[in-house]
Amino acid sequence: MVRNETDERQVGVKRTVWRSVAALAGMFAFAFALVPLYDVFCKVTGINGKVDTTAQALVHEDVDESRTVTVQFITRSGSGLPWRMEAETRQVRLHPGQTSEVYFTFVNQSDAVSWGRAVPSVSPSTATRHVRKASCFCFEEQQLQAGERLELPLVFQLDRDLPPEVGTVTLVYTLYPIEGRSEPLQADVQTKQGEEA
Amino acid sequence: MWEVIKSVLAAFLGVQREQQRLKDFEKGNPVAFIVTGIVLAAVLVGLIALVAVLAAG
Amino acid sequence: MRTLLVWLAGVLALVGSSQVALARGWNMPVGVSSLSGEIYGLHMTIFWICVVIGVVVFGAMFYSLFRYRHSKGAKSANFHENTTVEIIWTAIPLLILIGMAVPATATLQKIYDPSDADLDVMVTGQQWRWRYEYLGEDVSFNSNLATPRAQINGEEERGEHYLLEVDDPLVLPINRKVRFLFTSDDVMHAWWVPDLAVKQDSIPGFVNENWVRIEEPGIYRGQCAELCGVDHGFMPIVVHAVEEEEFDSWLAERKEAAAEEAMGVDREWGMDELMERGEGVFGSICASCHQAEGQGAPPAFPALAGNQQLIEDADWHIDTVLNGVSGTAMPAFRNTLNPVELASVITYTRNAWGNETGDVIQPSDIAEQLEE
Amino acid sequence: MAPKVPPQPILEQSSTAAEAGHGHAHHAPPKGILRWLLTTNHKEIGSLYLIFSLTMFFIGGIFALVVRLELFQPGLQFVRPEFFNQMTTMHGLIMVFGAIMPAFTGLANWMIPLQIGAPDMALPRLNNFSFWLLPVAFGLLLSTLLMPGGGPNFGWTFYAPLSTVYAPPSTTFFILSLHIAGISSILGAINIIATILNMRAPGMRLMDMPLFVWTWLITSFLLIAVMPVLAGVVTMMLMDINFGTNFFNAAGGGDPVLFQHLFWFFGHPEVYIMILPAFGIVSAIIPTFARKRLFGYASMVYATAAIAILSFLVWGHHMFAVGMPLVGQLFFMYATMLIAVPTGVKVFNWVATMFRGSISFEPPMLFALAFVVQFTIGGFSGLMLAIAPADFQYHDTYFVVAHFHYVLVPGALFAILAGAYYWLPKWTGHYPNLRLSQWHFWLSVIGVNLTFFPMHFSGLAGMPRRIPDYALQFADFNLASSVGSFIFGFSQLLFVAVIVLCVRGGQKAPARAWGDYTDDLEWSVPSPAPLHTFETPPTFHRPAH
Repeated sequence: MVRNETDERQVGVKRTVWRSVAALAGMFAFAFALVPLYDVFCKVTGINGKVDTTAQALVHEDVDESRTVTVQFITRSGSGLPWRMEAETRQVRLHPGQTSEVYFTFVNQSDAVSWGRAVPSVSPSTATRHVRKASCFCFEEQQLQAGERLELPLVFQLDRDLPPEVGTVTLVYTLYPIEGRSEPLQADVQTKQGEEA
Repeated sequence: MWEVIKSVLAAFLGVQREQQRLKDFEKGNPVAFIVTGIVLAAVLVGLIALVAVLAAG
Repeated sequence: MRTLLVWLAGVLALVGSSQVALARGWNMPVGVSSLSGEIYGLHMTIFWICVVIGVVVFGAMFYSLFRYRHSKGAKSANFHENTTVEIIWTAIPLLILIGMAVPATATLQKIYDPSDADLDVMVTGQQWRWRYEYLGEDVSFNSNLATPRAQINGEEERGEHYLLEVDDPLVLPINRKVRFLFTSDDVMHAWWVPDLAVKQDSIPGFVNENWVRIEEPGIYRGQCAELCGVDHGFMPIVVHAVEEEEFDSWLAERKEAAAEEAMGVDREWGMDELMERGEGVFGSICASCHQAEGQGAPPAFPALAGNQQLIEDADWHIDTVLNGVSGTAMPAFRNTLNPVELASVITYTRNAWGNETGDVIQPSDIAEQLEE
Repeated sequence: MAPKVPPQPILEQSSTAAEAGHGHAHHAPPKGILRWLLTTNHKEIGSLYLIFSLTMFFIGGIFALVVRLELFQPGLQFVRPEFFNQMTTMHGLIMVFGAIMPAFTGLANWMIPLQIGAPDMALPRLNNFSFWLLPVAFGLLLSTLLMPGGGPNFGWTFYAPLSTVYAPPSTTFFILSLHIAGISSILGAINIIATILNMRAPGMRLMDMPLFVWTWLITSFLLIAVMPVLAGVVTMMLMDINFGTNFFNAAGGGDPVLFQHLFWFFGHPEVYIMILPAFGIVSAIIPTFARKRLFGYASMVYATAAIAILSFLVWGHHMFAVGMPLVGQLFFMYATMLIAVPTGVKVFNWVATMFRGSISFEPPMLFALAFVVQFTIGGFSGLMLAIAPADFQYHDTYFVVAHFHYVLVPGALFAILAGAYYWLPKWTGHYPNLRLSQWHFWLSVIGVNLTFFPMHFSGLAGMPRRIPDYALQFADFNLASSVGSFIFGFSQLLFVAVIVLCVRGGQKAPARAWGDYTDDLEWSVPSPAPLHTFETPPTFHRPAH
């Protein structure tokens, strides 16, 4: 009787332990799964101005001429990249639904090739979801040869659902170096040139 | 089913008559209570989110 | 019995202290912005609700402790549940909470108002100072702690605004909506001025937004509110709120001064004037990490005095100051200091504390390199 | 807290303890240090946990006193800001992971088998292992203070990128020590769940268990759910620092705010991990000294479960200032406010238990009553902090410091002290010295309130937390806090004296040390509890209604 009970207990303990270990493994995996989930969540809600870094199709909808929105462009430099980055236009005024194209200049002021990435951010965060970028230098990493100067476009539109109280949208780009890619592989250089051609 | 939901809701509020609780624990299937609890918790989350979305306008 | 009296005294002290709490300096300031008064009101409403609940709950508790003492021969009753009572004390707090949530939601909606502002200011946190840029106005400056280290170390008497004073305060107009864009160059900071009821994190790589409409002119002080490293306690914020006309003329003056400074770039500068200017820039910008005598604080902050790489390689030195070093606390100063400041501080560090290179770096050379 | 267990198992007879014939089943335990190193006995491991946590409590306390010493008056007098930051960080880490959590685990080890009528924990060897991980973890953590660049200096919340790109070189060791401490907690939690679910005395159903067991069961589930998330976060940090990933680094396409979301997804349930077992202890003590059954046992269990579930939905209230969208802000505000309901139910139940009781004021009761009052004060400031627009003004100020210290010191810590006084007669067979206990209590209450109450004012008046020096208008508040902290800190030496005296002798306690008003099983074994109890499971008798 006593024997049986202890055996039963041992079986029960074993079962509980395995279930707990399974739950643990699941939660550990969940922590890592939260990283992409968070990105999706940000995309949907526009938390802290984190924006989509893939191209979106422009929508040809009627331009809403009843309102004009100011779009500001701000560029900032993170540390460790000898580049100058400037918006050719500091701000534009446009109607929701209208497509706009602005250019940004990048100059590598050092005598070595280097890689950089412009990290985009949008304010106010409620506007994030309503900025549609068809083409942006922020979608991919950029490479500049020593002394190279590059003009890159940003093609975007504001969708018509932009909340009516938003009158100004600020697009901020912060330039950061890409670590460990100061000496690019030859293949990379060729692909890049191929793309440009 | 309705009985189970009622019991779980009572548990959410933290009020339950002793007799009802004893009844639940004697004949109720624990899995049914746990599943109902999780579903109702999810409903609660949805409800708070809905109120938040409505309040944000 | 004595125990109970002390407890009662404690409760009375609590109620008493809540009265004291209404006095200025013990409580949240009412503030001077269009929303700060509302936030203060919300704070006081919840506070008094808590006080009332506290008096009722603690009252019932101390009454029971006093009335049903074992030492006075109390016999315990035998009840241990009552569904009606339990439903009531679940429902009442729920109603109170809903009552609190309604005004809180209304205030929050007002805070989240993205409508157009009259003035946009970009606020950048940097270890350990704030940088302000008036967007579209070509006016920008750094705002450093102005309290001398001697006061902090107790070698001098502390002034009235000890640790809450800066060299170049943020100047804002009253009665205009000012939009802030917050970001950071390195770690997270938080910009907080209690009187304006604005607290927002500044996050590297991202922008955050908030706004204020100040209703009374005056000087308002605040501090960084997010641990950001060694000198987190030493990066205050000072806001001068002035009348609209005064603000316009101040802004025009600053624009003119900036233009004048830009003119100075082209002329040839002498060693002495660069050294003098450089010492000032070093003191306010560099000394918090690299220390007053350039001795640094390794391993995080390398020494500059006697630094062989710095002495031997001027180009590397200039590149480091202009572009920073990624993955370290050394930021890029290309956009935050002007060519005169850059040239003078580089000249200074190449010639101070026994770094006798004799190099004179001209502002025009720096400007050329920046505009390449 | 260190009862000296008799070196040889003394098998005293009692109505429910082992039959004498079972004695030979145990090998004579090894002597000296090896005995403690290899012990698999839940009581001995419980004592080890409690001694360890008391040691950590004093180390973390010394760090806190360094902080308070520096803040005694404006200016930098005793330590430099870099060391100050290490002290605040280490104080937080040691108190949370080294003092409060192991203290509850120690009490669980000692009391859960006794309260459910089990002979030991379900996995005794694992139990030994999970304890000995702790000295390793905290030895490693403390050693970082001596490494070049110093120990962790980024606050116990270690927000990236201050804790990654800008961290001292010792951070890798900090991460390792958190991993080890985390594994220890997880193993402890598995053991507790396995014990509670499988080892109960015949006839004892879940809803018959004492509330301390219930709260620990729920706490263990929380631990299993969130400690892996903490492990995940610090692993990501480790990878960011050493392997070039960019989870939290904006420069590489990561997001520093993601760190905070992940951290607080762990961190908020962690707060409840540190308070739920306290609810259990207080729910055992108040009925005993009010000589009346606990009011609303079922609603206490449900409220605990409700708090645990809600704790997963409120992490965002730590981040109201990071710039969440309005909907997120509102969601977290509403969810946080809801927690006040089950928490309120608990407080009301305790008060209702006292109502029409027959109350006496022995030391455990004093600490439990102080817990109820002061925890509630912490709850009130928590409710204020939940209101997002007002939180913009409270966030990261001393108001927050006051709030969580009220919840954790006169809250969690007082409950641990209450539990220690309550069970000391069971552990040692002697009552704690009454006069010394009362001195300990009153000095603690005065010290704790003098320390933390003025922090409400300095925070509201505008003093940010984690600063080594402050503006002159905060000087009086800080002076009071510093004086209070020294009173509180030194009065804890009285507690050590009480324990030492209690282990060595004192008034003998009977099996039912606090009278017949509690049915919990631990009071059915003799005092001191013999090394082996309930080798034959007792039969559980449900109290008559």
